[in-house]
This record gives sequence, structure tokens and C-alpha cells, in this order.
Amino acid sequence: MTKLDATDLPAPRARRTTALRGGANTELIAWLFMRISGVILLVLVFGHLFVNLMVGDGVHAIDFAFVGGKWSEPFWQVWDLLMLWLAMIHGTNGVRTIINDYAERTGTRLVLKSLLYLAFVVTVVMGTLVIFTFDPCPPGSPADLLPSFCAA
Amino acid sequence: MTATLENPQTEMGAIPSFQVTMRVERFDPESGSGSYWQEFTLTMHGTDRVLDALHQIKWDLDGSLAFRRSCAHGVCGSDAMRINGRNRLACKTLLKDLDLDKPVVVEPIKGLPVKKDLIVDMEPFFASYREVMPFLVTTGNQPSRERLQSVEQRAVFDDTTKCILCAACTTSCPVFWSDGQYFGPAAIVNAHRFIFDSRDEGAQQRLQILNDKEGVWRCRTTFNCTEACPRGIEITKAIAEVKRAIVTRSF
Amino acid sequence: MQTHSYDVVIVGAGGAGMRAALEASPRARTAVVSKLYPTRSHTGAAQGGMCAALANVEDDNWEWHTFDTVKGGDYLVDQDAAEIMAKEAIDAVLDLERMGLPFNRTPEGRIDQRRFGGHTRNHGEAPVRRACYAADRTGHMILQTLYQQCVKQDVEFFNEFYVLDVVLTGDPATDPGARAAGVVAYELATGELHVIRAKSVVFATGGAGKVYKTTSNAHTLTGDGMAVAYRRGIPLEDMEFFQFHPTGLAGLGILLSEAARGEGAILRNASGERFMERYAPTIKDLAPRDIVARSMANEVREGRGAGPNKDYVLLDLTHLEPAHIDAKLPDITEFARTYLGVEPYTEPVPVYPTAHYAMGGIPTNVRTEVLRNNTDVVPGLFAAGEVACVSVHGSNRLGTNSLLDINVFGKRAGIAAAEYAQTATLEEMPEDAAHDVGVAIASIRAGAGTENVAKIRRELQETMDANAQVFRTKESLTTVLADIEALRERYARVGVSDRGSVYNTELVEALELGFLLELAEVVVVGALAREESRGGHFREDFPNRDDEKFMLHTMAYRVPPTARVAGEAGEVVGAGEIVEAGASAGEGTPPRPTFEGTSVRLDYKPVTVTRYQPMERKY
Amino acid sequence: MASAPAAPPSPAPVPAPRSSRGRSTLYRGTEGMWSWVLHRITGVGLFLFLLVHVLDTAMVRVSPEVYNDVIGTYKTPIMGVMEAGLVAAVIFHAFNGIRIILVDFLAKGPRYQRVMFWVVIGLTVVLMAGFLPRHLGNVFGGGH
Repeated sequence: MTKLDATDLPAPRARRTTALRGGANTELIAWLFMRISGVILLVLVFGHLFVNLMVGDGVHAIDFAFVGGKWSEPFWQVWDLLMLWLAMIHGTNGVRTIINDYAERTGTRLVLKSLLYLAFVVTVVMGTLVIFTFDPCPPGSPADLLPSFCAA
Repeated sequence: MTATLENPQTEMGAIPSFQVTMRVERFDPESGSGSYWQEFTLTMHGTDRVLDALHQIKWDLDGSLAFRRSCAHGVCGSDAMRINGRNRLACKTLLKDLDLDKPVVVEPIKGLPVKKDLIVDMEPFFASYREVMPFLVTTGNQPSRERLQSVEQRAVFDDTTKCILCAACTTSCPVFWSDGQYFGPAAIVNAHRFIFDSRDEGAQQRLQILNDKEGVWRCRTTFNCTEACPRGIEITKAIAEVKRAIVTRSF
Repeated sequence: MQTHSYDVVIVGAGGAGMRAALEASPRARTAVVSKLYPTRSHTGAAQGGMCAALANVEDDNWEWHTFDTVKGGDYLVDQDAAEIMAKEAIDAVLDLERMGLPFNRTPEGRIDQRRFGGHTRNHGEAPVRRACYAADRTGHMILQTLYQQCVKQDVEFFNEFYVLDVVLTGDPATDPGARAAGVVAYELATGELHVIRAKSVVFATGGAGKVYKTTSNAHTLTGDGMAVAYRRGIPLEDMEFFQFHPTGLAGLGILLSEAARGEGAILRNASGERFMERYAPTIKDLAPRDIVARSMANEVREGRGAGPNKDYVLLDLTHLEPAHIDAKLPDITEFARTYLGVEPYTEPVPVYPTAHYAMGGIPTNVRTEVLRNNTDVVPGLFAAGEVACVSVHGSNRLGTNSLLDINVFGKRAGIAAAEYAQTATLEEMPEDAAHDVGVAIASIRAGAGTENVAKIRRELQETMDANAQVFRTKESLTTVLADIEALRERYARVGVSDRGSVYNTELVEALELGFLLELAEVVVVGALAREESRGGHFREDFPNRDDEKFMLHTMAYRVPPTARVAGEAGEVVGAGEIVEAGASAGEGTPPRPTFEGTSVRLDYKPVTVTRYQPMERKY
Repeated sequence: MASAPAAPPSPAPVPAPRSSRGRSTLYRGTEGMWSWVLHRITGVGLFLFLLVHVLDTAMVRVSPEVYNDVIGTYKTPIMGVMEAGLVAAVIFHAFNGIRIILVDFLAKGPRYQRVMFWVVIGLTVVLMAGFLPRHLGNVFGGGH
């Protein structure tokens, strides 16, 4: 409004003009997703921690056999897959907002976000493949390292 | 009508004077020397506010100290500054309520370019305000009498009508510090004031503006704004109401 | 130096200025120039309400409102103007509602109304509910609403541009053809001077409360508009009438609304006595502002004040229910808590009269055109709000009528200025239009002045409080006049330590002080000459109203300071520019006392009386 | 009273102004701000752990020996303490997340945010009190 000819400095924080979108946009969906996924993750992660760290011998009980035993059941496969995906999206979105907050230069922003998305893709693809292509009884492995049902 | 007062001699004026050290952040763009801290030791009195201390510095010690002020009782919104690390109006902060064993630290509000000493450039702040359509939007012919509005409808947006545009909230927001493009609490408060006004017909547009990348979704509910507001507006609550309105109208 | 051109330039972005801008900007190219950001204006500090005979809650009409205004002003009100204001009040309120102002509502959803001091039904029969309000923040809401509309209309603002001079094509004292050509403004952010050319100039710069020490007014209310006009040869009307609001927080002057006493609060002296029973036996604490303020000052003067220095009285709310206080007086009780640490539920609040409102100002007609003498206007020059004197407030303004004034006459000023601009041509600016201002600034900034701005101002405010406040006598006024003259001499040697250009607020305060000194003199000279007591002006040596001699508006003209400060280095804006004041103006007026050594020449103007003949003022 | 120019009010004796390099101080927010800071820190920490954790779990695809070797590093006392920190971070992040949701969606949420913050802290402490003895027992108790 106060636009004077010569003395007018460019507003130091002029907003980048973005086209306004109606309805549910990315930011809204991201915001909602964080809340919904957060609640689901609370159940999934607490279940995960309880089974892995509280039941039986806790952290000492975790070995190949333990993991193999869990992923032989579709229930735990789905549980872990869901957890993987939700946690990765939740976390990636969280870090994305942090990058948006603190990385002021466009270049830095771009680099950091590229790294973030790369890490996201690699981790999610790898994790998903592992869960689905996992063989609990790889041939040639010592039997005492494998889940008990492999003996059969 | 009532009994004679037992002790009409109140303590007003009887409060002894005390020593205050003011630690003020100075910046003179014309000196080219950057910003620095300067300390002043003053003798102040019971009812004195931070603004009085600044005036004493300006009037008796160093006339070059620059700060904005006008009404001096918390209704004009000129003298928002950071006092002991928190955004306050200098005219509403009594010295005796502060810890005077340590220097009282006074800085300009954060996130807006400092022009001189405690004066910041307010233009970006008002630019955000102007962008949210902070005015009544109606269609059709103006009625010949007033538009009717029930007491309950009026109460819905009462809190956000109290805003004096002092910028204490916006410049207390960590998101605004790091991202000056964020609309900021004050703009959202002033959008809220109209979004929830039963006479207004521009809510949809305003919600669309605030659904923007730099809109309400940047709010991280740190409550710094609510705590900084000299008018006691529940700002975080108002922002949450806007968020919910966008969610419900989007689906 | 930069030059800008507009059709209409409005000086001041408070209630009146923005109301004018809303009317002018759709009609003509308009700029609003203000030394503050728009919402910082003191309009925002108004609490009680804005009166209009809407008759939403009970029977009312604008004629009763006119009568109350005339009587409240102790018959010094120009009644044609009061009629216009009361009549247009209704539309003014409805306009604000249509702009979105969140008025409090009745159960039916209409604008709610409440009682206010001096507003009555059927010419004084009983109090009437006439004040439209928004909690106890009516002024704040008006200011915000007007600014919102300015944003909507994309009104052009020059924020933090301090107008220091008005450019006229001639001397209004002698030249009937003198008309407005623009203003000269100092940009606070850069220290640069701007010449803003315009066909119409509207002054809406507010009051001058800072001539006093104890005042409800903002630090920035230094009478800039009045002084700028006065220095260029425009008279000032009725400046001796200054309203002192009874209940300012003691020592601070922060206003506690009249609504407190309306809700049942009682004023007490040191011994706890309800002293108003002695001064106004029938209506006690709800007597008009001038009477209550005088009574309070008298208690203190006679040694019955409370506090360690016996210099204030007490406003007692302790007999009221806390819930009632919370519901009706939230803001003012918060003021008492915040600023005095007094809990109004259980302790009485220290209060003392506080300088509140200048009834006088730049004389205008009802079209808001500025008068250069008793009858003739200065084409292209307009004024509205507290800076102007229409005169709708006479010698004592009624509560709520200030918010009404800015809306009614602000609107009129906007329309009149735009209409004038549509037919007028842009006047040629002299090459050196900013010369005087530039010299004045340069001499203060660069000069080796040794006098301190704050000290002079403090002494001015103290002597004004001591000698020209609620009670005045020939002796006290003579004393203060001598003080002012001495201070003006010292002001000529004023210096600042800040030599910078960016936000040199020390320089701004020095310029403001120049205006204050100018106006203080006008107030005192007018008060000295008015040997009667009327409304806000009380002379102990002349305690009665004297309609025979003083049923007249005071018109104060600035006499060029030939003998006094000619050629001084610290000479202020415009000094020496004005040619002869013209000793001929005011033929047929009764001989008045003259004041040697001052630069004020007084004249008088008849009061416009339409239907209400002066009567004794009893409530 | 004010006929003679009053004696100038004597300003307090002032030592020469002490100057030092200006640096803006930390904003003194309260519970709301600190909960947000903690939420961010725990969030980033958990995300980084998640990346590592998916990677180490992926070792099951390599061979049982490799996996057991890698997972064995989790069983040292130092890692045990870090795991405890991890669990504390999960618990705080989870419950503070719920607090944020309540602030966002309950009309009275914002008013009770401060109380809810301390509830979150309390819950974290209580759950950790339940988890720590068991976990530290497993870590330091030797297991098999």
C-alpha cells in the first residue's frame, strides 16, 4: 500500500507468490497425515517395542531366529510393513518441514531435500523387499541360528 | 453509603525508589558498526514501567536511543519489544515485576529487519495482515438498518477483535523467525475475526489464502504467541479453529 | 527532497483521518500522511461508546441529543453544527456497523445502547440509553474497522511521515485568495523531506494533551496540526477550553472511564468522605466532568487528598460485586492492577483529573472548511476531529461525542475535500516549499544548541499543570505565561545529541516541543482574556458564566514575532514568513485586554444559536 | 510555583556506558515452546535411528551370521543405555503427539496445553520407570 517511488525498498520478506489452490492441498494433507499416522504409529511402535524389548529376554532375545520366527507369520509381516511405511512417511515429512524451516537458501534446500527423498526411497524399497523376499530358512546356514521350524 | 475506609492511605508513591540496570541492544545503521549492548543504571520508582526507564535514558542520558511509543498504556501497540527474552509491551511491563538483581535486557522484536535500536521495519508484518482480507466482505445491497447478529454470534469472534497489531505474537513465533514468509499469528488472528463473523461472506476465500503453503499449517502450536499477546488473546486456539474450519470445509 | 502529487492529502491516520480517507479515496487520488502507523492513533484509547439516537432500546431522537450536546458544552456550542452531528450520528453508527464494527448486541440482535454522562431523554428529564458500544473498547473497534476498510479500498498511506508545514498560496491573514497547495513532510525512516502537492489538504491530527503533565493522551499528541496551521496564519478557536477527565490513574493520567462511576463507584477523600455530596448534592459522583474534576482538585488543594503526598483522591469500587466489576469494567480494572498494583475489588483506586481533550482547535464551518477569520474559508483546506473546532463541543465536550465527531465530520471532510479537488487545479508549488522546514530541522540537528528538549518540555508541562489546569486565576495564568515565554527563549537554543537521519526521534521530539510551546501560549492567553467561568475553563477570580461579555468563541491569531525571536538561529518553522497579521480583522468586537510581549492576538466570534437559548446549567 | 526555571532534575550518576558486541538472546518461551523443541529433537533422532534400524534389519537378507553380528552390537551395555534413551524419545514423541492432536482438535485443548505437557512428561517418567528395570536387567543382567 505505501508505495513510494525512490525511497521504496524492496520488502525484505516479500512472500513468494504462490498460486492459491482450493480444497485439500499438500500442506493440509501432510498436516492431517501426521496426526492420523501418529496415532496409528503409537500403537504399532509400542507393540513392536513391547514384543521386542519387554517380552521374554528383551533385547537379548533378538537374533535371526527371532526375526525369522516373527516374519513367518503374515500378521507380523503386515505389522512391520505398515510400520515401515507410516514411520518413513511420517519421519520424512517431519524432516521436510524442518528443512523448510531452517534451510533458507534455495540451493541448500534442494540438496537437503534430494538427500532426504533419496534416503526415503532407498530405505522404503529395501525394507519392503526384505520383508517380502525374506527366507527364514536360508539353505546352508547353521541350524542353530535359524528358527526352530526350519528343521522340518 | 459504605463505611469509612480503614486505611485510605495506599502504598502508591510510598514504594521506595530502586536502582535498575538496563541492558539495551543498540544499532545505528549510519555508524556502520553493527549492533552492541549498552548498559544504563537508573533510579526508578514503584509504578515505573520499562517504557519509563527507556524514556529516562532518552531524555536524560542518551537522546539518540530510538524506540516507538505512543499511548503508553497498552492500547496502541507501538512499543512491542523483547524484554528479558520475551515479547512484551514496554508500557505494560512494570519494572518491579522483573528480577532487578540482574540487568533488564531489552532487544527489538525478532524476525523483522532492525532499522535502528529498538525500531524494526513493520512493513512485512502489515503486508501479511493485508493479505488475509482483514475486512468485512458482503454481497448484495447494503441493508438500510444494521445487520442483525445475536449475542452468541458476536461472542464467537470476540477474542480476536481485541488485536492491536503490535506484532508481539508474530515475532515470538519460531516459525516466523526462520521463515519470514509465514503469515504469522497476527494475520491469522485478524482473518479469524472475520471468518467467524456471522455477517461476513468471505470466509471461503480467506480460508483458501490460509490453506497456502505459508498459511496455518506452518503453525507448530508453540504457544509463544498466546503468551506474548498483551491483550490476552488465545491466539493458538484461534489458529486451531481456523485449521479445523479448513479441514471441515475441504472434505 | 522528493515531490509527490495527489488530489487530496489527509494529514493524520486516526479516526477522523481514516474516515475522511474512506470518502475521499474513491472520489479522488488520495494519500494519508501520518507520523504513526494508522492503528497507533489515540482514537483506539477511547472506551465508553458513541452516541446516536438509534432508539434501539428506548425512545430517543436526535433533537434531544442536540440539546444535551449544547447544554453539555455550556451553550458555547454552535448549534447548527450540533444539529448536524446529532442528526448524522445515526447514519454514522450504521455506516460503521456495515463496515463490520462488532457492536455489542441486544437480545434481538440489534446494536445495544447504554447510558452515558449528560445524555438525557426529553431535554434533561432522565438518562437515556444512547451510547452504542463494543465492550469497553469502542474506540479500538472504530479505529480497527476504519483501517480494515482502508485496506479494502487500498488507501495509500505514507506511514511515519511527519507533516511539519502546510503550503498555502498566500498569507491567509491578508490574502483572501490564499488556498492550499500541499504539505511538507519529514520521513522518519530516512530523515528526508517530501513535498506533497495536493488540491485539498485535510487536517486530522488530533489533540494536544501533551501541553500538560498529567494527561490521558498519548506521547505523540503534541498538537502538530493545530500548530502548523497556526504558524501559517490560520487562527485557533477556543483553545482555552481543555477538558480534564476526573478519573485518571493518579500520577499516570491513564484514563478510567466514566462508566466506573456510572456503575456505582464513589469518589472519596483521605478521610473516606464521599466529598461529591458537598459539591453536587443531587447527582453527586455523576455530575458533569468539569464539576467533578474541580471538586477533586479542590479536595486536594484544601489538604484532604489521600496518599503520602496528599495529592490524589480515591475511586472506591470495593462495595461492588467482583463479578459485576468483571462484567462491566474489565479493562479499567486491569489498568489499576497493572499500573498501580491496586486490586479494585478490595482497595480504592488513586485517581486525579487528567488532561483529556482539547475542545478548541482549527476553526471550521460545518463543511469542515477551515476558516481564516470569523467568516471566510481557506479554499482547499479542511480539518476534522479533535484538531478542529466546528464547534460541536463548546466549552465542555460530552462523553462519547468525540467518537461521533470524528465519524460525522471526518466523513464530511473526506467528501468536501474530494469534491473541491474535482473542480480545483493543482496549485503551483514554490521552488523552496520545504525551505523553512529544512532550515528549522537543520538548525536543530546541526546547531550547537545546549538546551535539553526533555527539560524544557518537563518544565512546560509542570507549569501548565500547576497554573493552567482545573483552576485558573489571573495570577497563575500570568505566571505560566511568563514561564512559557522564558521556555520559548530557551527553546531557541535547543540542541539534540542525535545527528543521524534514520529514525532521529530526538529531533522529532524537539520539533514537537516547538509546537507544544506555541499552543501552550495560545491556551494561556485565551484563558487570561476569558474573564468568566464556563465549562472546562474555570477562573477563580471570575467564578460565574458571563454571557453578556463572553458568549463568544475566542479566535487566536499568531502575530509575527517581530520583536521577539527575529533572526534567531533556532527559529522555528514559518517564523518570519508570515507578513502582517492585519490589525483590521474583527471590526465591531468589544475591546479586549491585550498582552504585550506575546505573539498572540485575540479576536472573538459569535456563537451560532438556533433554538436553544442559554440557560443556567443545572443537572 | 513554576515562575523560576526549576533546577534540572538530577539524573542518577551514570558510569560510562559499557558496550559489548550485540547478540540477540534466546527467546524465553515456556512449556509450549520447549515441548516443540523436544518434539523436533526426538523426531529427528527417531528418524535417523529408523534409517539405521531398517538397514540393520535388512541384514537378515544377507545371512543369519551377518544379522546376528550386527544385532549383537545392540546388546552391549552402551547400546543398552542408548536404547533406553530411544524408548524415552519414542514415548515422549508419541504422547506429545497426542497432546498436539488434542490441542488441534479439542476446543479446550489450547487452554490445557501446559497441564498436558506435564502429563506427557509424567507419563514418560512412569512408563520409563516400568521399562528401565526390566530393560537394564536384560542388558546388564547378562541374559544367556
